[in-house]
Amino acid sequence: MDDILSLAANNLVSPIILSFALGVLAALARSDLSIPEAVAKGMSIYLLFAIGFKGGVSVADHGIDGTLGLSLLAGIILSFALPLIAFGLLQFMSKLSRLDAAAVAAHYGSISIVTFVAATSVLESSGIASEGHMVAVAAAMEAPAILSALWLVSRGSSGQRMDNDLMREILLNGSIVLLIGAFFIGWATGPAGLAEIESFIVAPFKGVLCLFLLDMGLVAGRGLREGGGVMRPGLLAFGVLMPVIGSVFGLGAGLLLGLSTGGVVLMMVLSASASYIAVPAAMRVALPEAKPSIYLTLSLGVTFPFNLTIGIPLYLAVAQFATGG
Amino acid sequence: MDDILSLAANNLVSPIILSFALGVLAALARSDLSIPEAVAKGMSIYLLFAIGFKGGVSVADHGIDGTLGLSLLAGIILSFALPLIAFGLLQFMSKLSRLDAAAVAAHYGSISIVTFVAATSVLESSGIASEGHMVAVAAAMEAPAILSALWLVSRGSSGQRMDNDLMREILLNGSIVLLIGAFFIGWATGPAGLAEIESFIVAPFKGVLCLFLLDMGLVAGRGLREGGGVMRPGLLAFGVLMPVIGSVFGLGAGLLLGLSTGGVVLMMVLSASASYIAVPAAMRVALPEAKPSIYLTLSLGVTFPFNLTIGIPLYLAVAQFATGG
Amino acid sequence: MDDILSLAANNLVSPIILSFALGVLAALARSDLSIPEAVAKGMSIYLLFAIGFKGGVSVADHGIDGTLGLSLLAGIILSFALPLIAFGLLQFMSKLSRLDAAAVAAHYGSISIVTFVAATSVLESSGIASEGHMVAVAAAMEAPAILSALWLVSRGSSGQRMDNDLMREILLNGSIVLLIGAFFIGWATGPAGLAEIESFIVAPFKGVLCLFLLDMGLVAGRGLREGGGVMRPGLLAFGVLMPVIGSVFGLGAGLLLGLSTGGVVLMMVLSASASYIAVPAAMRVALPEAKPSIYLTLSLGVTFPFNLTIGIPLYLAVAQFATGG
Amino acid sequence: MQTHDAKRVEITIEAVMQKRLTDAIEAADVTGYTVLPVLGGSGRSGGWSREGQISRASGMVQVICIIRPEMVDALLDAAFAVVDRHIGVVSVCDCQVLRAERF
Amino acid sequence: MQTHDAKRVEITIEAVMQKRLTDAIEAADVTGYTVLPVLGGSGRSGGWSREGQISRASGMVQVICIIRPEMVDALLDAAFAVVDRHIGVVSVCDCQVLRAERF
Amino acid sequence: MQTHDAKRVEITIEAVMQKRLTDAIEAADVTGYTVLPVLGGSGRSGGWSREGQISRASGMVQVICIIRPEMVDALLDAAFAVVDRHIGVVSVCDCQVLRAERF
Ligand SMILES: Nc1ncnc2c1ncn2[C@@H]1O[C@H](COP(=O)(O)O)[C@@H](O)[C@H]1O
Ligand SMILES: Nc1ncnc2c1ncn2[C@@H]1O[C@H](COP(=O)(O)O)[C@@H](O)[C@H]1O
Ligand SMILES: Nc1ncnc2c1ncn2[C@@H]1O[C@H](COP(=O)(O)O)[C@@H](O)[C@H]1O
Ligand code: NA
Ligand code: NA
Ligand code: NA
Repeated sequence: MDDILSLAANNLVSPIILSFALGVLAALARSDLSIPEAVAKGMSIYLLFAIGFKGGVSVADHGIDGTLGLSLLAGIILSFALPLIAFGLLQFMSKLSRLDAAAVAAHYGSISIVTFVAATSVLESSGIASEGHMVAVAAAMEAPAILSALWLVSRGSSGQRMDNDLMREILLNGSIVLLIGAFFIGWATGPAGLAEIESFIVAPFKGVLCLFLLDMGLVAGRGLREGGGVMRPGLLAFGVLMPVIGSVFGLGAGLLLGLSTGGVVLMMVLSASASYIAVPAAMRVALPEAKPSIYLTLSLGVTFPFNLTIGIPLYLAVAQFATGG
Repeated sequence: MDDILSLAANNLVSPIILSFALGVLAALARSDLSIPEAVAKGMSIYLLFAIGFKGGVSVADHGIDGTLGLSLLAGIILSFALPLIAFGLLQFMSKLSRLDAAAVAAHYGSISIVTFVAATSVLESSGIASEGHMVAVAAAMEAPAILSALWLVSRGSSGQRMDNDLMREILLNGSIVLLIGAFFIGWATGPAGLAEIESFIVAPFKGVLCLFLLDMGLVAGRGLREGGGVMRPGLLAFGVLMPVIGSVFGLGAGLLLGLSTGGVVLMMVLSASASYIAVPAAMRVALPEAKPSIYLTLSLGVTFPFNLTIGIPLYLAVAQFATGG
Repeated sequence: MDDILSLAANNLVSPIILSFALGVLAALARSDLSIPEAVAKGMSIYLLFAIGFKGGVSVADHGIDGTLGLSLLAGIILSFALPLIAFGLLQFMSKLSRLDAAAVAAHYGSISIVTFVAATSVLESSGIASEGHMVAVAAAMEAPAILSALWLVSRGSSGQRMDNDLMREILLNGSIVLLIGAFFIGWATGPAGLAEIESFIVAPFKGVLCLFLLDMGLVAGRGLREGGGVMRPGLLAFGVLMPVIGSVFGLGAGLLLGLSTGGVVLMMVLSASASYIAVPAAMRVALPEAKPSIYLTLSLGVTFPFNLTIGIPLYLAVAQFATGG
Repeated sequence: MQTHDAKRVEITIEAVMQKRLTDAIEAADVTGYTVLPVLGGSGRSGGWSREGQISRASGMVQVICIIRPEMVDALLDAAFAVVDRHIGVVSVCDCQVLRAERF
Repeated sequence: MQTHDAKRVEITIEAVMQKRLTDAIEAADVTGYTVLPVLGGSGRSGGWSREGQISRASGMVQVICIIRPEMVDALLDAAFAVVDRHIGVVSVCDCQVLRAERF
Repeated sequence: MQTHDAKRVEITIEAVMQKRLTDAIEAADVTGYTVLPVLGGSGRSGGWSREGQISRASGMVQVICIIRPEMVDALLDAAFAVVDRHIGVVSVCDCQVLRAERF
């Protein structure tokens, strides 16, 4: 218990978390501090490329794990299933319309790659190894949740919400393609490839993550300032409860699959985290009547900071306890 | 004396200065070389974050210095006072209107953070230590000069120029918030935090500074090409004389406070340098009738290059002589 | 022969080539993956600055080579002459109008700096030295080809296509100025200057090149998707044959000049590569009726990938054979 | 200089819908359009600004079509089918163009 | 398709004044506007271009409001109070809009 | 509020031609213009988008001039001389402006 607290405390004073906090505070104070959109997108491309590449190299290094296929399958099932739980919970805890509830649910089935990146960086600092192919699991979990949510909506109404264009957009959205592509590049080039570009994708990684989280903090803070009004207590509670519930499912899946301690942590983090890029874009196309102020504020303003500060150390402690690692 | 000259010569062939010169030449030759606005802003965010963070770490490292509070106070007083001197000098040396003179004066009371960054980088190369908290002094000196200038104007006319919105904008402008925020993050996480992101904020620092100065050179060169016409001899002389006068006040303050040699240099540099970001923005809001072609050309086209090339080595030599260091 | 194949194979699984391939695939699959224009331009500025600087440092290091002047002259002659060959070949192999053929020819006389950069990075990995001043040759070869092409057009019609403005734009275009400027900065500051900014311009270089080639792949892929229709077999064959022919001229020049093995490779690469930045821009001004879909698709969609994957290892093998190095 | 009557249609719409809108426009035989970036805005669904975005979701663009007057109805019908359930504004004004052969 | 008469007001103004202008617009009960980025321009106070800027100072933006004709005067008064001492241009043209219920 | 009749000329043209166009405009004694960035578009010479560009070649910009009605012909002649062989669109519409002394 002491360990958890000290890890949590340690985590809280890391430059990464403090950069996020700085962003939130600056936005709440209405500072005009902002990171240009192009630079923020450039940093996210860097982070996706680096995390995918390193995952691939680790697979090349340790040989392909028997659990890869099963992990992918587990991830896909979780991504399909978690929105149903989220939806049920929302109908119980909040007064959201069916449409808004489905849109929110989609976000919680999908994943936040930055939360994943932050977790790998905590694992690294703690010297805990994890399966490189978890990166592929992350990519696999991005999309299925959207289908679940659209199914939830279509049960209620008529109206075809999904077309082939949208399906292609979701499956081939930039972050999935980059993550998977970099994963294969890392896999194909292996440690020799890593050696070539190590001083670009490994050494500065944490620093870029700091600036990226500064930007996320700015965006989250602005969201809270403007959309904070819609955050009824029930919704707020959902934003904290749902990741914990998700993490329990992730824990179960990780243990069933026999993943390493680090792998279990990452599976918990993926299940616990909520999307704020791919899913919102899909929702604007498929469910334009659902309110972004609700799903974005919840995902980015509540769940993301919760996971970043309390969630990750908590999941790590639980995973260590459960795997005895 | 030889030492000064050789240091100045050394300084002049550094990649940093030459990059600035390249930018000026390219702009004067009307090359279409340009750095995208977003990238330039991204680099300035990087530089502010890095310089603030390192300042904070140095405070964490060496303990909080008794001079912190007094240094801040001295900085604030200098920032309030220097515009009055600049204003008097301008009325004597130039034919600027009261309004234009006040606007120019505001720039010279405030500071140029890139000049500060260039100076720290010269100190580092020369192995001279300085107080980490000078970063906080830099932040504190950004704004007061604006108030002095508005006071100078309001004495002459009626018309309320300052409102609460503007006050908040000035005090919470992005660069102040980022500098101070990064300073506190560095302070909180200390050397351990630095170790985590060192290869991002320390190793590539000088290289980024080169590209950033290339951009500054491009902007300054364009300014000289277009606004050079307004540069009467009196104004030009002011642009070189005022930083020297400012540096003398900085020297006095630094010696009174008992700062280290490096600290005295930085105090001189802050006093000598002129703003070209925060103050121009505030002037556009509060004194829209003042001509940007005058204050920007003077600050960015004359004083900035003077400080970068001759000023910094000069202030360093004087400070070494004065502190015996 | 085995060596060539294994080098080619090795080259093909490098992160650099695979990143390019990822970009092409993503674009062909209509993924929305894209790199912001500002970030791509920022990376190209970084690459130009780094390659120019390193070239200059190498000249400072090894002393100025007697071949510098002659190499520049050879480069300029090649750039003037290759369009004539390309134009003749096009009239023979394709049904392009005189205007389109001249526009395409201009691209093949000029150079692709990224192909040059990729070649230096292959040389480095293979531990083969080259003359630092080849960077200056690259810059010198950018523009003359444009004049040849305009001359080819004006022979056919009346109409003055070149004016002073255009001439200045071509000679002072951003990439030439930056390349040459960084070359001189590197030369002036030498190894000491390099040491100061090494961890910015050397260590992360290959990684940045990966992301830049990812972007080039995206652009080339989009070009192929949209402009692929115009690619008749004759044109396609030209896009592969012309670089090989160019490389033979480059080989001859390199041997005549007595360049090192690495220098010969770079001379071949410059002659073989086709412009896709400076020349297209000049064509839009001077020959607006020429179709960008033809010259851009050919240069970026056919010749660039050919050089990147097959060309560079081929030229290297030939140069090693010819110089006995 | 000889000019011709035309209409200028300006459609402000979410960036995620841009491709769908321009596809619909092209299907309605409109031969040209220009897309402008939008920095921010405000409407019934509240305010937004590009610097407050983390993704392409909820950013907007402005699509401008200069068309012959007799094409306006076809264009508006096509645009409306796409814009319908989505936020955004469509406005039309009279203008004159040079080079009518161009569109 | 059914359209409604409206006015399109276009205000080109310094970026530092954007927030003040949109606040004033909102205070005048205008329910919607769109902000476009501006790359550069020229006027009585000389030329400028975004690539020549090092800060948000002296960059400009364009604010576009589509409003009911009877609201024009209130909007212009509100805008003028902000723009008055500052550089910039305000123009108004007639247009038609779809979906009048939207604004 | 007192307004004055004016014309709003909108020229969509390749970015490489921008400087030549604005030089020509200024030579025709037009005292002000604003340049907007363009994200993409489509016309007789096909579609393009800024994310598909690797260079400034083939990107476009939009130049907007608000001028006195009697200046339109001079402006159009000057613009046409530049735009002539190049791709792009020129349109003109009526508008009202505040502060006529400004232009
Ligand atoms: N009356 C208007 N004038 C100009 N732009 C508008 C107007 N109403 C809405 N918009 C734009 O359309 C977006 C969505 O508007 P709405 O559908 O009303 O939320 C806003 O963010 C503005 O960019
Ligand atoms: N007549 C005009 N047409 C279009 N834009 C203009 C005009 N006059 C001024 N502008 C814009 O407003 C800015 C400031 O103009 P000014 O106040 O005349 O210096 C210029 O940089 C242009 O962007
Ligand atoms: N009818 C039109 N309406 C709006 N923009 C147009 C139109 N026609 C052409 N454009 C713009 O002008 C560019 C070149 O057109 P074009 O010369 O027809 O190839 C296109 O990419 C569009 O950005
Ligand atoms: Na999840
Ligand atoms: Na100062
Ligand atoms: Na060539």
